[in-house]
Amino acid sequence: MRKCEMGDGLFEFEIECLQIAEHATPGQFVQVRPAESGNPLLRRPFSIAGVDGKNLLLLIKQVGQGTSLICRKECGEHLDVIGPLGQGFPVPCEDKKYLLVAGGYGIAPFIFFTARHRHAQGEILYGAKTKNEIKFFAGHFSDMTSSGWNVSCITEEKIDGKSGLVTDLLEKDLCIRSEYEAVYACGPVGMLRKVAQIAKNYNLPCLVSMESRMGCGFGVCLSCAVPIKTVGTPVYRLACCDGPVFRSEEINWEKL
Amino acid sequence: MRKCEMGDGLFEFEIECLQIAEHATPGQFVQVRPAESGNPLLRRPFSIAGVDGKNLLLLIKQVGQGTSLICRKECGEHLDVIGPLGQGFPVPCEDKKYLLVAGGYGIAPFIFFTARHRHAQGEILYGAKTKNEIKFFAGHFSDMTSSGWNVSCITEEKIDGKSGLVTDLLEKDLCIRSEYEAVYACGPVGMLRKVAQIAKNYNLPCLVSMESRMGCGFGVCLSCAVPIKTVGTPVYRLACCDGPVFRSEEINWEKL
Amino acid sequence: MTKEFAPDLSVKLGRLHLKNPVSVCSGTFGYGEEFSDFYNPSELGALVTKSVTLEERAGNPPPRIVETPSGILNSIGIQNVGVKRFLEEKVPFLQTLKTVRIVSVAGSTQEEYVEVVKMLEGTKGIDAVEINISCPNVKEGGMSFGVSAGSAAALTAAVRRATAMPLIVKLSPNVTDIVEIARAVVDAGAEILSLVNTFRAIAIDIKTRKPALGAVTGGLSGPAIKPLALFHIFQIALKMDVPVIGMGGIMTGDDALEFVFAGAHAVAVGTANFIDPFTPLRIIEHLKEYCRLNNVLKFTSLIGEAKKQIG
Amino acid sequence: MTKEFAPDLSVKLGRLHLKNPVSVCSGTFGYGEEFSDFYNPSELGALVTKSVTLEERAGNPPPRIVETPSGILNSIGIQNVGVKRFLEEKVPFLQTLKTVRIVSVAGSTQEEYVEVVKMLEGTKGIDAVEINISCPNVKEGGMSFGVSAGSAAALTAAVRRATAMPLIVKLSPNVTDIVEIARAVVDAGAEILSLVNTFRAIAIDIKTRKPALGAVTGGLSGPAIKPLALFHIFQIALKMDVPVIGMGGIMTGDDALEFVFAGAHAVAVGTANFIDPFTPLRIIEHLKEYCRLNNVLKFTSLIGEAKKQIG
Ligand SMILES: Cc1cc2nc3c(=O)[nH]c(=O)nc-3n(C[C@H](O)[C@H](O)[C@H](O)COP(=O)(O)OP(=O)(O)OC[C@H]3O[C@@H](n4cnc5c(N)ncnc54)[C@H](O)[C@@H]3O)c2cc1C
Ligand SMILES: Cc1cc2nc3c(=O)[nH]c(=O)nc-3n(C[C@H](O)[C@H](O)[C@H](O)COP(=O)(O)OP(=O)(O)OC[C@H]3O[C@@H](n4cnc5c(N)ncnc54)[C@H](O)[C@@H]3O)c2cc1C
Ligand SMILES: Cc1cc2nc3c(=O)[nH]c(=O)nc-3n(C[C@H](O)[C@H](O)[C@H](O)COP(=O)(O)O)c2cc1C
Ligand SMILES: Cc1cc2nc3c(=O)[nH]c(=O)nc-3n(C[C@H](O)[C@H](O)[C@H](O)COP(=O)(O)O)c2cc1C
Ligand code: FES
Ligand code: FES
Repeated sequence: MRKCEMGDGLFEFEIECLQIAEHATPGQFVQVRPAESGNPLLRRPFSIAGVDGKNLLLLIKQVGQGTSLICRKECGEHLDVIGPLGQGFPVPCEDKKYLLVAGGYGIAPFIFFTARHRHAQGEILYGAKTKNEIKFFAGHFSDMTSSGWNVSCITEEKIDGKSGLVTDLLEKDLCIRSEYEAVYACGPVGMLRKVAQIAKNYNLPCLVSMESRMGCGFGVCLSCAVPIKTVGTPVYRLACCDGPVFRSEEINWEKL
Repeated sequence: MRKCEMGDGLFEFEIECLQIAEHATPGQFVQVRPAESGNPLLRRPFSIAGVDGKNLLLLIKQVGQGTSLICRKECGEHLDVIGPLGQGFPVPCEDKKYLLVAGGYGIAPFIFFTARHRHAQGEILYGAKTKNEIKFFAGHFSDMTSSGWNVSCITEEKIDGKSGLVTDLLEKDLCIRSEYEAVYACGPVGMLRKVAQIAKNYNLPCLVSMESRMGCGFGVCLSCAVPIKTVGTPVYRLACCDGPVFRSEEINWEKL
Repeated sequence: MTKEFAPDLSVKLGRLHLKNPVSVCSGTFGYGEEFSDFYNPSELGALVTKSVTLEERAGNPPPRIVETPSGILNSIGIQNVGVKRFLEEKVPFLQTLKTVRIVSVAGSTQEEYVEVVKMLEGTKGIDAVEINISCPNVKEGGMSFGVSAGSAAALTAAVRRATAMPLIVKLSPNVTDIVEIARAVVDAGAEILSLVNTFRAIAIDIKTRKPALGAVTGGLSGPAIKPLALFHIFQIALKMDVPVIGMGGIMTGDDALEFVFAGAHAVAVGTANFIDPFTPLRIIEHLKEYCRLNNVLKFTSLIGEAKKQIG
Repeated sequence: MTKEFAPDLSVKLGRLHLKNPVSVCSGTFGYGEEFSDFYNPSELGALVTKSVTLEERAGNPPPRIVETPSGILNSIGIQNVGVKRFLEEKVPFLQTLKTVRIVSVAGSTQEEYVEVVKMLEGTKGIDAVEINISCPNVKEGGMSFGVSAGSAAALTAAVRRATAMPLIVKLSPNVTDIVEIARAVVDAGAEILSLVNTFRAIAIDIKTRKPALGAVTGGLSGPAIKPLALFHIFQIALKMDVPVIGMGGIMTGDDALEFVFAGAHAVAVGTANFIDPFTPLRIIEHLKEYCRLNNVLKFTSLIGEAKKQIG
């Protein structure tokens, strides 16, 4: 394993695992074990941010005990990883345009997506809290651009007097353009909810990658339930194996 | 904190703690916290092996989860230590001779004892499992010798065809010499039991440093009970505050 | 004796013959198929399915899982496909396995348990049923069947009449006196006991100041409960003579040995499956190795050693 | 409101007034004096002594303590100096303290409890008694007073008649229905409840294959039991209106807040005292800071928030 700190508690990990690298598709994730000793017990899910030969790329943001333990591991240490897990984003059609919307580390699956699908093209809208975050991803953004994807960023922190949310960008973009086949989104649930609403307003199909607490990651513990729109008794689908990517209109946003 | 690996899972730690270094006496111990996260929960007791200005010397042998975590700490890291705790060995009389018997890391309090009491003199008998262990302590042994203490070693592993237990040395020594004021011993309970027996046979006062599982180290949890010889209902004394050094004839060896 | 002798790990639990004493806990192994990406479940001594109810159940609202020190708290709410779909969709895979296949059954009323068991009766690929008596009892006002000797016995007796299959009853540890319940269900026809189910527990989310689980109350599992589970198993071993499948926080081979010494005839791995899906296989290997190193020819001679030693 | 306002941490538990809601658990703080090397116990909201019995007790044979995942298992056996020496040797120190001083009382028979309480009655330096009903009841054949509503109530009533002091009853969590016991002791005259005591548990030493504790069975404490303790406290908060001192695995200020939101009026620190003797003071600071950051003027407004929120 190799890691590199990008700053503000954000780390890039490169993990050698041919088995996973060979089979991974964008939108899928892996389960990483934070501690041998058992505190915390459970693995932590992270989107696959890319593959490079037999290596796997992950972007990990330190937010609690598990991610702190993972980020404290030393280069060269072994990382216990299970994957690839879940259903990723569908393969884009070559002649269609896509709108990818990401918030924070939600950019991870789209780094993989744009690297894998160089033939496709479209727009990437990225929202961050701080301008630092945008700097961290500068390299990835220029890779995306050279793969034919156009990147627009916005931050909650003011840059040159401008600030805002990625959903503001989305509204603006859809106001002037209408050639998209679909919107794909990954980020915090509040953002996803808003993206789903906006896409619906513009009558665009929308896929969202949902976060959920996961006990196992491979469909046996049934803890990663995502509420689904139904009439009558509630229905849940599993983020780890039915998702994490769902059609936004499937999801019962009110129960989240 | 600084540490140095002597080999075979044995480490020497130097910890800056003026407060403890100032007040420590040989035979006392400190309680070291192995993990912030709480697995294992309890502190681990270690004899004070010396003080050097504001520094504290510990010898720590890796035997389980707690000692492994402590020994894995990096130089410069902070070590959470409480002490000095317990009752140490009494100050020796200047014109008397003492016989110190140690097994394994049980040498620790005697390194401190002989450094502190340069005026006293006598014999040190040291028993080890392997010849490596003797090498590790070579420096300490030569310090002891120059403080006027005579050191004899024996190992369970054959060296030049000879091998044996430290209690064999003790028998032999007491056979030929009888000028000792007392025997002081520190090591595994099996060794202490035998030393106590031999000292009794030679009518010598004997002090032993007892190991016990410790919940707190400062007399409140009552978990470090050492059975005391009585008639009728059992009586216990606390290794952490009544001991760890006890008169051997006080102890109910059968209940250990 | 050579180092390479093969110890006999097999164990008899009533009418069930397990080739090794390692099973998996209901609700932590899906319906078996989910693990076939990792290994062939036929390597297990036995397996227990997720609890099956008469009707399909959607389960509880999320969050359904919270971590606590050395434990996890869950409130899945017996989400399952229902016995009909279970028979159609899940049993065919079980039929391909060469291990003891145990179906866990749950319900809100005695009638529901009986009906499910009747539907399972005679199905190829099912070797035994395990009755999960920790479900809330709708008729008795939400307390579970498993916390009163009377309702536990009545339920066991009713199921006993409904099936000729080997009958396992899974006990709840949330009781004052586990032996009282254990005696009642054995008298009512249980052939094997399995314990423990999870412990009632809650966690509070400091940020919202609310219970952290969507369903408020959950069940605690994992290493945190191991010493509690061992206590209950030891009580039964001291006072009764019934085969016991022990579970609760087993992560390693040494944990499994603790259960065996305490009196468990077999062990089941639960929460550990989520963390390292290969845990049951590692434990089988560890037990084999332990027997070899200690010249134990038959695993069964280790059962209840702690009891023997305190007389 | 300025950032520097001083929140009111005081809390009333029946007739007891605590200047802050942080106490320490019986058996984890000696008789108070042992901690004066670390800090002045007067800083605590209250303190509870080691349980005192009529006669001096030697305690159980070692080993008396074993570590388990996120927990410790103890079988001290109420080693204590007996009430006579307690009054002579320990009370003088208590008299110097400016905090609520609670004496924990234990016994093997109802008569023993009553006699100890009578001897404490009217002593300067004692503000309340806490009845530890988790001791084995010799007359009822070794089960503890605390696991049956009848014996718990009878004991409480007998002690109630023997003293005019504020009466706290400390509940055992090893019961099917904590609310049943809680109601019984409150009806019998308990003014305050404290819970939980330790959970019955064992550990097996793999090397000897025997129970790891000298006394075989012990009590589990520490972070492992926190979600279980919270469950019991929440049950009482939902169904009763009685002041509760909450304990079980509290290590941090956030842990303490969980107990408060679940319904505890005050909290007590136990096992954590062994690991970091300053834990209670850190928790007091944390609560103060939490109130400041959240503009909480009176700590008491936080009690039972989790209940309010689920309605
Ligand atoms: C499919 C999927 C893909 C993900 N991809 C990435 C990624 O590429 N990079 C990355 O940095 N993170 C990713 N995450 C999030 C990551 O898994 C969590 O940040 C991590 O599990 C937190 O663990 P922790 O122990 O550090 O925090 P904890 O101590 O467990 O929690 C810290 C805080 O985060 C909240 N939280 C924890 N886990 C979740 C969750 N799963 N959903 C919502 N809130 C939670 C807790 O309630 C708490 O408030 C992904 C999550 C999922 C489900
Ligand atoms: C007063 C005193 C002074 C000590 N001085 C030193 C010292 O100078 N250097 C040093 O290396 N060690 C010393 N020890 C021993 C040291 O405390 C233990 O080795 C350590 O606590 C083991 O912790 P662990 O988590 O690594 O092992 P664990 O995982 O806790 O245990 C490993 C094995 O050791 C046994 N064990 C653990 N603790 C004890 C104990 N206290 N007594 C007997 N058996 C035990 C366990 O049963 C187990 O078999 C001293 C102990 C005491 C009581
Ligand atoms: C996520 C989860 C789901 C569970 N579902 C069931 C179930 O459906 N039926 C059942 O009898 N037990 C169920 N259990 C309890 C386990 O079978 C087992 O008794 C308990 O978890 C203790 O073992 P462990 O600590 O090894 O997990 C479940 C446990 C977990 C963690
Ligand atoms: C070593 C030890 C000794 C204890 N002794 C007593 C006691 O004498 N009386 C009592 O009521 N509780 C006793 N307890 C229980 C504690 O008071 C407390 O209820 C329990 O440990 C749970 O809190 P914790 O997890 O914070 O330790 C003891 C606990 C420990 C760990
Ligand atoms: S995380 Fe276990 S089923 Fe999805
Ligand atoms: S270790 Fe706690 S009293 Fe001795």
